[in-house]
Amino acid sequence: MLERALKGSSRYWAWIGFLLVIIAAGGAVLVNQWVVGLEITDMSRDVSWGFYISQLTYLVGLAASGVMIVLPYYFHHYKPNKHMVIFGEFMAIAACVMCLLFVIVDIGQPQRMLNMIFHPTPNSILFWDMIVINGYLFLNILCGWVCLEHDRMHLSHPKWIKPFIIISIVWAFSIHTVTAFLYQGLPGRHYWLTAILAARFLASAFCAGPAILLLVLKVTEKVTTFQMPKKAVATLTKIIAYAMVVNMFFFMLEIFTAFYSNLPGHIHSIAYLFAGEHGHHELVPYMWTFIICAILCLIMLIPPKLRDNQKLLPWALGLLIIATWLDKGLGLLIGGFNPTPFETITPYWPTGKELMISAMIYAIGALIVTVLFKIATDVKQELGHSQALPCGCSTEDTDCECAGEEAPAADEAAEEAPAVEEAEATA
Amino acid sequence: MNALYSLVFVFILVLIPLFAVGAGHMEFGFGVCIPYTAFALFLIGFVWKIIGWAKSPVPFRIPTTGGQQLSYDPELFKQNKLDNPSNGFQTVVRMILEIFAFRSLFRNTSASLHETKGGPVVAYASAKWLWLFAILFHYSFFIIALRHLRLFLEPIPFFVKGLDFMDGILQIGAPVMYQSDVLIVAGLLFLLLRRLVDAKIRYISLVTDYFPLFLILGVALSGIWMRYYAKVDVVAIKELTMGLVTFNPHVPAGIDVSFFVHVFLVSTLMVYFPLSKLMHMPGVFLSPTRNMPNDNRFHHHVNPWNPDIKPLSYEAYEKDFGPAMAEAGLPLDNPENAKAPEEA
Amino acid sequence: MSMPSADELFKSIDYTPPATGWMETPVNFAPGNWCYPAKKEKVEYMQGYLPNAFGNPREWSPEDADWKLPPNWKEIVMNGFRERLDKFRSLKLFMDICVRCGACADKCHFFIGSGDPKNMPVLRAELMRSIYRGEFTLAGKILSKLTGSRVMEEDVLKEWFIYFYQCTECRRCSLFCPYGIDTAEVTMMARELLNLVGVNTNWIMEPASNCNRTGNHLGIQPHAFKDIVDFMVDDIEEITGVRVKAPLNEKGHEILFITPSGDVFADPGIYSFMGYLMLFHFLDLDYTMSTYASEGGNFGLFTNNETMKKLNAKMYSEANRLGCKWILGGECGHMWRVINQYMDTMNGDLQGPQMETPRNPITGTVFHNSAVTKMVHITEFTADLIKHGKLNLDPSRNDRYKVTFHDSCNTSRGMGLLEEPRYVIKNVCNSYFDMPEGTIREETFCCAGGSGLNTEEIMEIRLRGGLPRGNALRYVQEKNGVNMMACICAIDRATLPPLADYWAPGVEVCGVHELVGNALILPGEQERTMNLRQESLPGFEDEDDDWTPPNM
Amino acid sequence: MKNNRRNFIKFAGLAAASLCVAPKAMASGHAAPVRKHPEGKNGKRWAMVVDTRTLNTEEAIAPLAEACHSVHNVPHIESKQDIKWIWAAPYEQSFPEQQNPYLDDAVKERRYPLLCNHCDNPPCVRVCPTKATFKRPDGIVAMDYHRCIGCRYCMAGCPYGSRSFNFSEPRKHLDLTKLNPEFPTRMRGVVEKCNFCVERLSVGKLPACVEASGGALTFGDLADPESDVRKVLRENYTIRRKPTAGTEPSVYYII
Amino acid sequence: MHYGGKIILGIVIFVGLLLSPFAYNAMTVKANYKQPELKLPANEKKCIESLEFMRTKHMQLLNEWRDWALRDGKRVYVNHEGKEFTISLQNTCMKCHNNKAEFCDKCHNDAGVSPYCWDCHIQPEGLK
Repeated sequence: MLERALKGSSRYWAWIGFLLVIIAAGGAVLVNQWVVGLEITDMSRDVSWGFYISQLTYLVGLAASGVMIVLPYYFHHYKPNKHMVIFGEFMAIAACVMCLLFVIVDIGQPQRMLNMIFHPTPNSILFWDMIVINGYLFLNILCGWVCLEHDRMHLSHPKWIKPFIIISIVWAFSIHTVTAFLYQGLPGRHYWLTAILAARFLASAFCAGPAILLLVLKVTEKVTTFQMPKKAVATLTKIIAYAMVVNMFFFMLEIFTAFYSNLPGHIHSIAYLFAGEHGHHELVPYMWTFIICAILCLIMLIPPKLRDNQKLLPWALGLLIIATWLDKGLGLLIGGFNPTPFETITPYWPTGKELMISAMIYAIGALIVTVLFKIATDVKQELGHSQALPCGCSTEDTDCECAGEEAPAADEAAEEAPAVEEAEATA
Repeated sequence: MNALYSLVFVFILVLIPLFAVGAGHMEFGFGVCIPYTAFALFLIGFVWKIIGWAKSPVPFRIPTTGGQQLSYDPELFKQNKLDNPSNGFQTVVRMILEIFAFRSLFRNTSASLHETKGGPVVAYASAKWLWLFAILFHYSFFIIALRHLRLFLEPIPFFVKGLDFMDGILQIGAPVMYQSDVLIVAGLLFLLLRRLVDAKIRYISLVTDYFPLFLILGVALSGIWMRYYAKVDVVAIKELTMGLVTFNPHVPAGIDVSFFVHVFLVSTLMVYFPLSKLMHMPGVFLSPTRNMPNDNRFHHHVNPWNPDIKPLSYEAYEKDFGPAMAEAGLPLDNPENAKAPEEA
Repeated sequence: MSMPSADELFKSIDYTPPATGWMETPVNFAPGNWCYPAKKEKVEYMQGYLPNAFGNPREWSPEDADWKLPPNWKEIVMNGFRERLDKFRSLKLFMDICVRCGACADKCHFFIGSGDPKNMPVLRAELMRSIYRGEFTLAGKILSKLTGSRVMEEDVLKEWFIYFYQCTECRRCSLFCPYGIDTAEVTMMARELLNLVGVNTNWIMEPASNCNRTGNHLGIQPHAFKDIVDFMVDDIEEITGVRVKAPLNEKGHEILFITPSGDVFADPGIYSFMGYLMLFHFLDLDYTMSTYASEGGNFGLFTNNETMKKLNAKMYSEANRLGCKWILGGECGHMWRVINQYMDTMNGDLQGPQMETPRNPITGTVFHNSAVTKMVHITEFTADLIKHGKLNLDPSRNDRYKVTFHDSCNTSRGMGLLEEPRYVIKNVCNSYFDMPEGTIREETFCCAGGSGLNTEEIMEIRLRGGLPRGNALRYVQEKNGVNMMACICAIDRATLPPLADYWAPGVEVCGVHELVGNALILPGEQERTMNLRQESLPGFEDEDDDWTPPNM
Repeated sequence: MKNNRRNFIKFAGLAAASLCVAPKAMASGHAAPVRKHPEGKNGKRWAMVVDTRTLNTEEAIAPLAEACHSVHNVPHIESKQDIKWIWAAPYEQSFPEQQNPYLDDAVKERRYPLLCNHCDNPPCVRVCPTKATFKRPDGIVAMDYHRCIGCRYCMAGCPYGSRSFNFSEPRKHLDLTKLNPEFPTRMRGVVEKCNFCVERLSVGKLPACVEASGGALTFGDLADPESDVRKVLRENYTIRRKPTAGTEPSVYYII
Repeated sequence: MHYGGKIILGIVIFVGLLLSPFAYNAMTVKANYKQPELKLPANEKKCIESLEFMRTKHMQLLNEWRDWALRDGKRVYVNHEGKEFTISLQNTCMKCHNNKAEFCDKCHNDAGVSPYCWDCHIQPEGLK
């Protein structure tokens, strides 16, 4: 199936070329980092992790996009998600790869990374994070590939894959939990030292991940014949809305605990982030942007009228992504390191080179998504699954009334358009 | 059975130097004479075989066309320049991809039959493992061969040093483990297991298919043994190898017998190479279905032995069918033919 | 011999190889496993023209123990083998470099449909390679069995006969081979050797000899040919009200049109032929056909190089006689493989000075891609006309068909003509659906009747080999309601109907130009109520049809 | 055929197994031929007591840091990516949890030497994914720079800010003519910190800072009730940094 | 020979590449290559273990030393003769072999080996 990624329009190749240019440019900076060391970053004695690890944290959430589609389909037999599953799984593959790459570029001696395996250390959460992310990557490659391949071959999914799918659903929760544990178990880091951190990670992952996926799929719809079923979109949006509500609720719990208890350690980080401390106000505008974006997106997502407005939806999702990124991808990490163990503030802001290397990894992720989505949409098109109808509906929209009954016959026949999806028993 | 024979052969090949050098002290023979001979035989055999191929002409242009031809209207029908090349440059690109990326093997699928609720299904699953492990094996072999230049060149050129460094970048153990060593063994084991496990492939596999696999595996494992377990004296070995390439052959003391096993297996490989299917290495360059452009409709190709065969002439044809043709109103070149043939 | 049902046949396929090694496994010579041997007089006839290419004309049967080979048959075969090693680099190379990786194994339609390991291309070639090693290489002579070598024996020759006439030379294995080893090439060599000792099949020899004498494989004599063409002109008149011209053997025209004789012989080929005639009439094309060169196909390709050259040479010599500037070729598979790969090399020197690079007289397009062969494929020609808007088409006349397209192996893997016919079909039909990827274009599956195998006596073998194509066809039939498989090959038009009846009942087969003929609006035509098959067009169904037109 | 294959696999398996077993069989002759240095100091729980009554200014602490950094080839970098094994810090940075507005000015204005606490319950060891940081039986939290992959998790884990990372090539920031030739430098990309002079203890010497402190630092074995440190701890009021972190530091401060 | 030119060219390139080491050495190596001669310590005749052992297994020993000293805290090595040595690359090995360039580098250069010892450890001749 991989060869399908080698055939595409000139627009497809232009996009691939664009990504490769970014990858090459970022790669050059990475070589520079490997030659001179991590001094090219703004990390320091006090802020020992920076943009790289914060992106790992955020992208683990993107991996959750898969489970929010897979779970309703497999656990609740929610049919409209049927042809969306593969995209969730493929997105998770890209997310896991990006996570792993962010670890590799972050470590000082990458050539020794196999020490993690040669000297396995179960008491280190980083060891478990490696296991869960690699495991989730493997499970998604396996389940995604096997299912898509069997679809393409016009066969039902093999029975042996089912346990792996179930495991992958459960496994998805572990990657957020373990990544949260990475932070959550450190003494003296008050901002992270909260039992609700793992729950916050799950909540933000379950809104941000599907939000990104939904946006990417909206783009996919524009450039391919793929069309999401309306019901699946509505359900996913609902999930995003609820998860964001929970996410913000958890955040307010943190605020309450810190300020009502009045424990200085718990207050300091929040105060630094939202008001500034010791003359350092670097993050204040960003954190308030987070709050404003969060409120705006909730306003756009909670009332059903607004939520189901497909014109508005991309904006709401965009705001949600910005909000969660600022919260989890920026504030969480810097706020955790500051105030430092010496109760001082050591500002951190990613350098241009850090951003270039990060851009490289994002480009690699985008490349993986592009290639995998290309393959998946190609196969869907060949099979006639979830294809766009002239009326704008998807072939999976069983209640499509826009064009009347003759819709799926004449108009789209000239194209390689699919016939009506036969009532296939679920595999 | 074929696999067992091959394995036994390779074991015997290991035992020969083990006894000859270990007990018989034939260091010079196994360190100098045999490698020289083998290298010479390799070169001669290799060239001789290619010349043998080259002697046969290429009467016709018969490229396999794996895509759209060059059309009279290249705008409307876009040519697939890689799979259906129409000029030398495109053909060279096709060959490069074939040789360096194993492009045809990348297409590989595996067919299977299924009885489903909807009826019988012939399914073609994507099957790229052979491609992947073949790539791993061949590239590892290539890197390992280049890396060995450190023993044959003095001073060692930068690219050999760089390759050595990159190959050991993961800093595992001392001396550092080469990644290519692991990959070549993985590649070989896959190729071997595939032959043993897949009934179809086992059915077509000959002794000559297993033997090179075991032999190369023996070469790789003896090399690994030398480096990581026996920890042979590399500098002494370099004196020997440099002696070979400067035509000043001698065998310094203190070289472990495992080195002679390794060299003997490599020598066997070199001698065996031109006699065997391993000649697919140069052969792929000469494959007439890949190394020619599909340009016969607009470029004349010469068959040096084109036989002088003419069609049955129209004259004979008209003579044969003349009366009937005339009756049917078909024009005749020779009106004489319209008459019914006289009884001769 | 009763044919198993499609389901039974499918269930009977087993890919597990037998317990005995392939050299020890005996070959089944029961009827049904081989095509009838060539009739004595046909071989004698051809021998009269090409004495060195054919041997030992006689009556014999593969069923018998004694094949009545000439006493020095081994010498003849071995000398022939050696001669061909010296004449064809491809053969020498393909004998030497196969690594038996098995990538080709399950690419062959005959293997997929039969599970017989000797139908794996690698093993098919090994049948010959083992002899090569045993007779021509030092290692093989010394180490014999260890290197998979053997010496030439009668059993081997018999095995060759069975399995090299169970290969349709479709080249699908070659596409997947990492070294481009082309089993078709090996099969051709084996068949040449078999011909040297008079081991050949009638289904190939008879057409080849017919073609030499009458100008076409079917042995249609010139006056009969004219009659048939006239019948078709009548039919066209009945359907359209227009009497089209059908010039034969006329001198002084710009274009010589040559199509396989299958197209004038039986349906569904004749409908394509009618399509050609209508198209040329519409264009008022300055062309002629020929009874002397009334065959595009070339069964010499399935016999030996000599016969191929001899039969092919008629095209240029007839163009010269008639004074044509270039040749337009009809829809045929192996005809185009010969034209693309061999014609100019073999017979280019026969071209007369009047021949020039083909130029479409209607659009002015110059077909530079056929500058030396001077031959244009009819779909190239028609596609050019469509692109320039020169045709007046009503695709809705093909609305009763949901069409798919079968790429014939020869035009796809021996030429690369993939998009031109699709372009034509999509312009003359409203419903077009491709069969699944991996079974079309360069990966297309053979009709299992090519290279002279489209004969009744091996029907089960053909149907087995037709499984991959049939299964892909069945898929689009069920999914998209496809009921018509178009193709651009006369052998396809002959072999695909039984295949479709068996694996995907209900699907018919047509040539691309039948669809063109249906859609083409001729000047001054009467209202068309039926298509070329004289089936009612939508809106003109008979009263007893219970379908009611929507607008009435 | 099948039988042959089984035999073959058995045979190949045996051959492979013998290859794997052989080196181990050869190697297992004797235990590692090593022992401890006869003059080395042996302790069960090394600890240090800092008398901030006598050692409490930048000027007083600087020579200690100098002694430590020169003996261990610790570079000095003028940036927030500095490497520090021992350094001086004000009260509010040293004991942020133990402040009150009315603290004795003298105590408040003192400078305190900070270093790795060699905790009883070290978070850095807990989080290290490769066991590059480990706790020795004598309580010293040691580092294996050969194994460190530079993930800096230990730096996030340490509540005392005792660890430094070699963001750049350390030799760039060292006076190469004044290196201690007896001790290595570190390479780029690994974390480092105070090692309680484990290399000195092993040959019977006291840590460099202790030697340089003129008695303001007391070093000894907490497990030995008769040791100097136990004596000092018995006789003085001492505090440790961030007791709430539960790490049980081994560095005590006499206020 | 059909396409003989291209084939001959290919053969020449291939054979040329295979023979290039012969030419390369003919250009670079003055006379016959000999193993590098190492500058041995003047005042010490015996290494901690036998010559053969040190020649081939020193890297393994150094790795073991590292773990024994650093991780096990055992810093005295007892050799096969019962003689004791302090485990230290810089303070034991390099005290006798007091010139890395004349000792370590000689063989390492010829064998194309670049061990990473010296990323941290300081060579006796000092750093520049």
